[in-house]
Amino acid sequence: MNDWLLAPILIPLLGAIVQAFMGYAPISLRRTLALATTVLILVSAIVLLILANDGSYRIYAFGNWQPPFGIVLVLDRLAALMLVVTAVLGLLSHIYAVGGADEGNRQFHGLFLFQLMGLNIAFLTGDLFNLFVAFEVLLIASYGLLMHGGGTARTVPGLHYVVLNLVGSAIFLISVGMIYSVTGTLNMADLALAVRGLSGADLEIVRAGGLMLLVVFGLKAAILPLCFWLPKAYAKATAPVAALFAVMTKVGTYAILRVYLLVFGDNAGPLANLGMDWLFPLALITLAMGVIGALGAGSLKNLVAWQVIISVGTLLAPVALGSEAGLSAALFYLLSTTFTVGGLFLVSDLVSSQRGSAADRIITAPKMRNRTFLSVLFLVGAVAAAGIPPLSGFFGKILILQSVQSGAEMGWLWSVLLIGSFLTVIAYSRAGSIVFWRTVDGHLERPARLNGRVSASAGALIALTVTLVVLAGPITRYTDATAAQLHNTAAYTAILQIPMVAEGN
Amino acid sequence: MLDRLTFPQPWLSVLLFTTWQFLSNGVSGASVVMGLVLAWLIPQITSGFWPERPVFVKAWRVPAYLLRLVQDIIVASFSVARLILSPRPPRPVFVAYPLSLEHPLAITILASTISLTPGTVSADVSDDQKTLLVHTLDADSAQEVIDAIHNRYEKPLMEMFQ
Amino acid sequence: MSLPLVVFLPFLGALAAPLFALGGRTAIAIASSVPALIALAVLFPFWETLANGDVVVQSYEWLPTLGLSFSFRLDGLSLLFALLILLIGLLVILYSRYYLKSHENVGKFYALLLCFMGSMLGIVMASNLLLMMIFWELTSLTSFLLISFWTHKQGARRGARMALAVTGGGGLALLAGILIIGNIVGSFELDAVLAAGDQIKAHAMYPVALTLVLLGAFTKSAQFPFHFWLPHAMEAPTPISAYLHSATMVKAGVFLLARLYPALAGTEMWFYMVSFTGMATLLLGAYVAMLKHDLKGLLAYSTVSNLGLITLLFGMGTKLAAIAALFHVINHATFKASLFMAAGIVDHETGTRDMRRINGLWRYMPHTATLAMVAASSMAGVPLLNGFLSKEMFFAESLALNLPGLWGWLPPIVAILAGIFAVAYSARFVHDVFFNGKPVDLPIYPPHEPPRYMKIPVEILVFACIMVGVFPTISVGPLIYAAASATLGEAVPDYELAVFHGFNLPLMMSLIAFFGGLLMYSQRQRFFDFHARFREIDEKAVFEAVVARCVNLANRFTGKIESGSLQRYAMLLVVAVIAMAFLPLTNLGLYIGASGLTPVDWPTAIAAGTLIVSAIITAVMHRERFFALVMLSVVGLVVSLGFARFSAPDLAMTQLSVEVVTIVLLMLALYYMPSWTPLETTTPRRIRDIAIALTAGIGMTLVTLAMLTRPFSSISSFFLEHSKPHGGGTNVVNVILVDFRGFDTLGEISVLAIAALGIYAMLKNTALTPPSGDGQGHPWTRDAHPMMLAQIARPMLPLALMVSVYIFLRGHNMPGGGFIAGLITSVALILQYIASGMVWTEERISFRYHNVIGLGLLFATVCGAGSLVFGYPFLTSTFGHITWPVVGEFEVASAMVFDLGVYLTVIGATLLALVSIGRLSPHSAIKSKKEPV
Amino acid sequence: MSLISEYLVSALLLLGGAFTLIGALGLLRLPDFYTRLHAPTKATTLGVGAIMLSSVIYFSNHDQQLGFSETLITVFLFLTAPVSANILAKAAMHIGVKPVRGTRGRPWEQ
Amino acid sequence: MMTAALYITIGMVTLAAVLNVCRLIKGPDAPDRVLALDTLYVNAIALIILLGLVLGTRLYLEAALLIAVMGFVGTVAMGKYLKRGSVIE
Amino acid sequence: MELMFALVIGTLTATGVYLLLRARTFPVVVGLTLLSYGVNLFLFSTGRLVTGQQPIIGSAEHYTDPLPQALVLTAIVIGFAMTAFVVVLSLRSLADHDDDHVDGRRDEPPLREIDETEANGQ
Repeated sequence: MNDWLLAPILIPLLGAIVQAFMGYAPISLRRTLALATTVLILVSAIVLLILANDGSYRIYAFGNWQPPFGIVLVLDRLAALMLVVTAVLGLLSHIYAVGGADEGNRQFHGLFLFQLMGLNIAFLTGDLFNLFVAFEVLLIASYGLLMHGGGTARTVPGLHYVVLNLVGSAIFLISVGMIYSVTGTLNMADLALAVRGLSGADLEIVRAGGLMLLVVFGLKAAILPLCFWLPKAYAKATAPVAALFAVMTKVGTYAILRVYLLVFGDNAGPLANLGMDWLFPLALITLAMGVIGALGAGSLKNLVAWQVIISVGTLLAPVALGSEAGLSAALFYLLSTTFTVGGLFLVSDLVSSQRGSAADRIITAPKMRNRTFLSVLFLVGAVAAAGIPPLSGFFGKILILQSVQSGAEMGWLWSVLLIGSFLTVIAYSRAGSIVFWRTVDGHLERPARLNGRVSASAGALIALTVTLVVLAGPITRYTDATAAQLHNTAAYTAILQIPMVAEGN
Repeated sequence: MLDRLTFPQPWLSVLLFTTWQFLSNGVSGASVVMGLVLAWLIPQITSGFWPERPVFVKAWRVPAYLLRLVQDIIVASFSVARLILSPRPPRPVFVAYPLSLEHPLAITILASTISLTPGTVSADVSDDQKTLLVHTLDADSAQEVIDAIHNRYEKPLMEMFQ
Repeated sequence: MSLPLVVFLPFLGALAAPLFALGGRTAIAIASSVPALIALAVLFPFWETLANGDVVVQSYEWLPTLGLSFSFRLDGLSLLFALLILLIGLLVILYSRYYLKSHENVGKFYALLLCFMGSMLGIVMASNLLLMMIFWELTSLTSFLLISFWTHKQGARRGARMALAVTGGGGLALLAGILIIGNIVGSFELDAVLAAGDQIKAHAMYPVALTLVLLGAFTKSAQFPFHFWLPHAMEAPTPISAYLHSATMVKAGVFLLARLYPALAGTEMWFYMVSFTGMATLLLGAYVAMLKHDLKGLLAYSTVSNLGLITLLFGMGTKLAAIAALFHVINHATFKASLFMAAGIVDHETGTRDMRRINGLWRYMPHTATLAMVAASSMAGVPLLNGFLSKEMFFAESLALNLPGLWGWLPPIVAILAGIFAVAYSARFVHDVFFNGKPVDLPIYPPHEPPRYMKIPVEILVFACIMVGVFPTISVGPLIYAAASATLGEAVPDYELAVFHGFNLPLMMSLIAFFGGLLMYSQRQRFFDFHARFREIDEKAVFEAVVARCVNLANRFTGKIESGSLQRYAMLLVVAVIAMAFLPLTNLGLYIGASGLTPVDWPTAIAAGTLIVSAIITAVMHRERFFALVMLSVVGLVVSLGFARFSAPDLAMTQLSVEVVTIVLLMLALYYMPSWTPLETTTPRRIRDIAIALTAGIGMTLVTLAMLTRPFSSISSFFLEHSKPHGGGTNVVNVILVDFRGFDTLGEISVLAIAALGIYAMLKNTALTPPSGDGQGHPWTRDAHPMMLAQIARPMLPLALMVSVYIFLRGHNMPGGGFIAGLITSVALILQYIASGMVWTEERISFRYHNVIGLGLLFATVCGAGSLVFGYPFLTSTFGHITWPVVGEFEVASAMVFDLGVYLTVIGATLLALVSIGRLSPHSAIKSKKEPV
Repeated sequence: MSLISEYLVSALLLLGGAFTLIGALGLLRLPDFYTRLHAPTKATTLGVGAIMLSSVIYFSNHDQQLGFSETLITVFLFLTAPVSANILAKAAMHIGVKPVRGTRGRPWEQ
Repeated sequence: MMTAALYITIGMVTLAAVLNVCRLIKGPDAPDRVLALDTLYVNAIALIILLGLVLGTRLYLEAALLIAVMGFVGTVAMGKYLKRGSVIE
Repeated sequence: MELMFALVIGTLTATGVYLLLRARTFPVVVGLTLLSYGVNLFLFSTGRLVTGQQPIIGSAEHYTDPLPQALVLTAIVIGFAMTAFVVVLSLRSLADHDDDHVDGRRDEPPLREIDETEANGQ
């Protein structure tokens, strides 16, 4: 029992409560407190990462109830990794938001912190229903954030996002019900044990439930054909929100990793590797669709939004194949793509702010004021995103390519991924050269100089891709260990035996 | 809001205290203490929502009124039941009843009474609170209805409130 | 550490370059040459070792999972290329100092140039294929940025993008090839790969790997049919063309052929693919070069042709051919770089590169002309110049190639033809530019000799041409030997670098080529005329058109699929679920489990029937919105009755309260909306939707049936056992909510809170004008606050509060609890809003709902955290029995505080949401006639 | 449970059921909205009242504990039914729901 | 005997509810529907009390109480919507 | 009984899905509500249908499974919050587009413009 596990949840919660109280406090105070909260979240996430790095599972049983009866938080390497990714992305987007995007309504910081809380719960929880609750927390906060900011452009995509996710929640509940009705338990470790011996009608019910759950996670992760809500919604969102949302699709991926490796993993008997035969082709088609979308994108944000879809496909393909090397590769790629996409959203926004009415559309416009700075950021981001050397996206991709070494899967994955990369390069080079280089002498009012906070946070996010390359060694060691840990489900299910604090009440 | 240790609406407090005893399914030490606390606390909170307090002049008439009401309700129900079951079509009439009462609460009580009793429903109160529109399910004439309401209900109410 | 230093120094220099740019062109040129000089100094001591054919490898671990390491290798081959890169690089740096104008972004130029230099060094010195791959793509990238250095020029941007697309794309193919090779060998280290040549060639994947690697090499080295990007890369500043697109980067492809020679070469496949590609490129390049009027275009195509020559040599597969190839790499680099620089000078001094306009420059710049003429002679293969030597070797090799039958004639003929063309275009370069009459309409007139220092690089290169041409053995002999031994990976055969080998067939071929070329040049107008019959294809435009077409197609495809139609997306989602669940459910079929069906009781059945009918009517009549709403309330009511019927009093109560609040909410919304839904969807569409809906419904029915009839056991006996003794409450559902699964509840109230805050935020600046009537011709009444309602609402508030206190307090033991109590309180307050209006009610509420929400969450959290103080986990509850005088014994549970948090949050959230909607119309659209009474 | 109270409970139940049913019948049969308004306010309310009374008696006997929760429900119903009727009547008059032919007097249009 | 009476009553109330639903569906005007819904709420109260009697438990009474409160608010809100449009203003 | 219950859930799902696929926000919201009723009933029924076994210790001899009830309670509350949000969002959409179509409907300027100049040369 380690109280640190609580920190990434309680800190944002308390921070958000404080924000709720401070509706009319001066904005500087609210900003300071909100940022302090985010920093603390990052600190706690790092502590957890250090804790998790010893390879053991740490659990936190709420209310001192023995799992599977109570809700437990489970910290392992994967959870810790996701926490850190979220915290870093969250902090940098938050700093960017403090640069001015948070103005306009007083709930922004509260919603932002709630969003982080929901994400953190989702990553830590070891209970299927609690995962549902976590999803809802992060979704409702994301709805609020998505609608943040003025203008009418985001209403309809927001509505689509919300309605689809509501349906998704309903499906989630149905699947949980189906699974519970057979297994009689909700704890994931317990579920993993319970599904092993199923047969007959029980088996079919759980199989149907499990597959429906895959649809839900697929919706969150935005795989084809459930991804179409994403591009417009993300492209229209306020930049720091869109940047934070870079991690939202990863939640779906995380859930797939967690549930399908643990509950429907190799040991699940007839249910082993449930749905993965669906997932692989879908992931590839998603990737292809993303590339087509990126190629046809009419604005930078739209392009980046499609990049999100590309990364989802890239990420899920090796996950579906399920090898340890593939998982490790996927996790490395996840790190890279999350930061890159987040950074690109911010850069696109900065570009947009300097081009007057042309905004971030890929058309000729007057020259930007901070063109050099922005073009360098965009270049680095684009290189990382398209997966060309020497940045992290490239490493993610070759790790993924290398993890599949034989069979028809290799042919498909390799060709789709490589051709996809090629077309992405074309898309980015076209967009970049038009936006940054093809300028006209317009009579644009001289746009404001970028302020330090937005430049620093966008720059830092983009720079993370370089950091990932430099630290590629240690990071891949970590992801290797994570993949190995994910495959060793016996260690996870052993958490059911962990003793509670002495019976006190 | 909680600056006074008084009972701003004594009648309400009594009502609340009694209700609490009902809810607690029997009078006990705990229910009395809790009832007292609530009977004090709730009116403190809600007094603002009930700005004009009813002034019962002759409170002892309330039980008699209620009794008559219950009696009428039962009778009313039977007569309406008979009407519903009989094949004869009803003879409805809209009656504009001239109000003597002035206090809104009194008017409301009267209107409610009318609605609960034989074949009449108070459909509306005029804007100037001088007339009550009553729909009667089955009546011979409007005047008959007006007289009945006036004698049976409005008079006792006037005595209670004025 | 010294080898990585060589590679990374230029990158460091690149970082510093913008700083030095502040000091002007000279400062930055000097600063930029420092890394190259240091690198040369670092390499110098290795010569002793390398000359013997030894190899130096320095390796540092980087990404072991991937097999990627920082390993660098210096052998003859890499040294040869490294020297080329560094030396020509230095000359280009010097040359650029004068070429660039002072207002140009020299910082960017030198930074990119140094980046390129580093990347190129990385390619040639990497000892790990993946590492090489990284540098490989880096050169594509830097080349992209350098070509488009003059970003304002459309041609530059397009040329750059095309170059990036072709070379970058080829790079991806190469990557795949390398990964396959690494997979076969089990390592990416060059040592291992080179040693595993037989293994690779025997492997089933060899053809794939070879094709992919060659794709990479050919795109980079502008081999047919990928050659088209190179001429358009000439939009770059001329020093860049000289450096990247003739001397170094385009040589990366042939370097790769050399590097992997032991691993991949020697098969028939290699022979045919490489040599035929080389031949085609050789001829095509030479032919087109002849026809170009653009000075740099001529040089570009001649570069293509020369690259084809080198490729062809490598493709021949003989050792001597490989040596010849290496030799020609050096020679081509020297003469072509000098020619480019000369062309740059001409361009710089005349302002144009059109050979139809620049004539007779000999008179204006004799010095430059001399240099250019020497270099061009070398290109043409005039004896005593280096070009002659390697061409001679090439002729010899083309003869030595033993192809069966008539095919045997092909290489020599191609060689001679190419030689003829080479002489012709070299002659054209010299004669058209420096003689041939007078200049025509030059933008800058009269031209002058360039600054002194601008000519130095050219002079050095031309000097090198002569030195090598005259003293080949002394000047480059050892280097070639070292490179050859590194390339071949085994003993180097005997060969002789000599100016004169005697009167033999190759010399004859040279002579034929020389005179043939001159003849051809004299007849050039015929060629031009012949060529003019064909429409010239502008590859750049074609490329752009193809890209634009792709973008357009992608755009339209995306627009079609991502249509922005929620109906489509929702349909896809539902269909996806159905598709996923279909198979298991078909397997399941109409399954009735072991528990069997329990008998139906009629009231329940009738209620169920009512529900079904109501639900169907809601769906059928949905266009009449208010009706649908009423039917929806019926559904909700029956559902909550159902909960009560099947032993769930808590659920019944919750469902009911929520339903009423939802209905109120929907009515609030309906006020602003049309009260009718127009009929929009077509009948087939509706039938489709009905089919989908029915399938979903049937699926759910089957699942439910199967689930309900199978025997069941769950973890819940634990809850039933521990609820009273350890949870302190007899209402197990409530104990689960506040204790066993209290964390869910915390999340749940967070959701409520967030929703309310989100709603508030979303509506903050929204204003809606409500319709003035109900859509059926009735204007709204002015009676906003009916008297009776207002009067009754007042006593309802204290009563309802009382009831909610009651429900709240008993929640732990009996049906009830904070959530329901909170909803009762909210509804009582909502009643006040309905009865007396917003203004009246808010005057009487002294708190902000935000704070209530915050307080609620705070209570719940603090209550949960309280147990931390005592060393128990979050949300551990405790309870005790306290006996007070009069009151008697009663129970106090910490969970109550948690529940209080729930209570407050629910009130705050519900009211905040509803009131936010109520506030939507800034002033009530229809004036009410009086204040509430 | 004593026999008398059992009889009483049964009688009250049947009475309540009957009234409820009659109320519903009225709602269905009566000719116009205004006449239908009478059915629930009286018959049904009373029906529920009777059923609740039976519940009070039953549980007082059964659990030996006086149960007044039901009374509270009844009070609530009696308090609210007229208001509901009033609001609905106002709404109907506002919308212009026509009374059945033969109705004397006219609804208001305020 | 009481059991018999109970079931007869349940039958009658259920029937009443069905009749109410018929009126609800029939309309013809919106107030008719709301009236029927209101009556349905009252029937539901009766049903819940009867259920409590059948099961011999008082646990469901509060649900009935809640229906009384909530049903009223629902009806009032609908009534107000019909004539005023804006429920909360 | 079980069959009946299953049919109820099936109907709620079917009607919910049908309304979900309509083109206006209001029916969609109603559909979502119906769907969530169905889902709640389904989740509830995972504890099986029993009469008079309310999970209040001391009120009966056997108790039904309390866990699904607790889950449904949570689901109801969350569903309520979500419905409220989507209702408000549809209002916002109405305010922004003067139309309650789910896709906003007011023709927006085309999102992407293919740049003819870049494509066809200047």
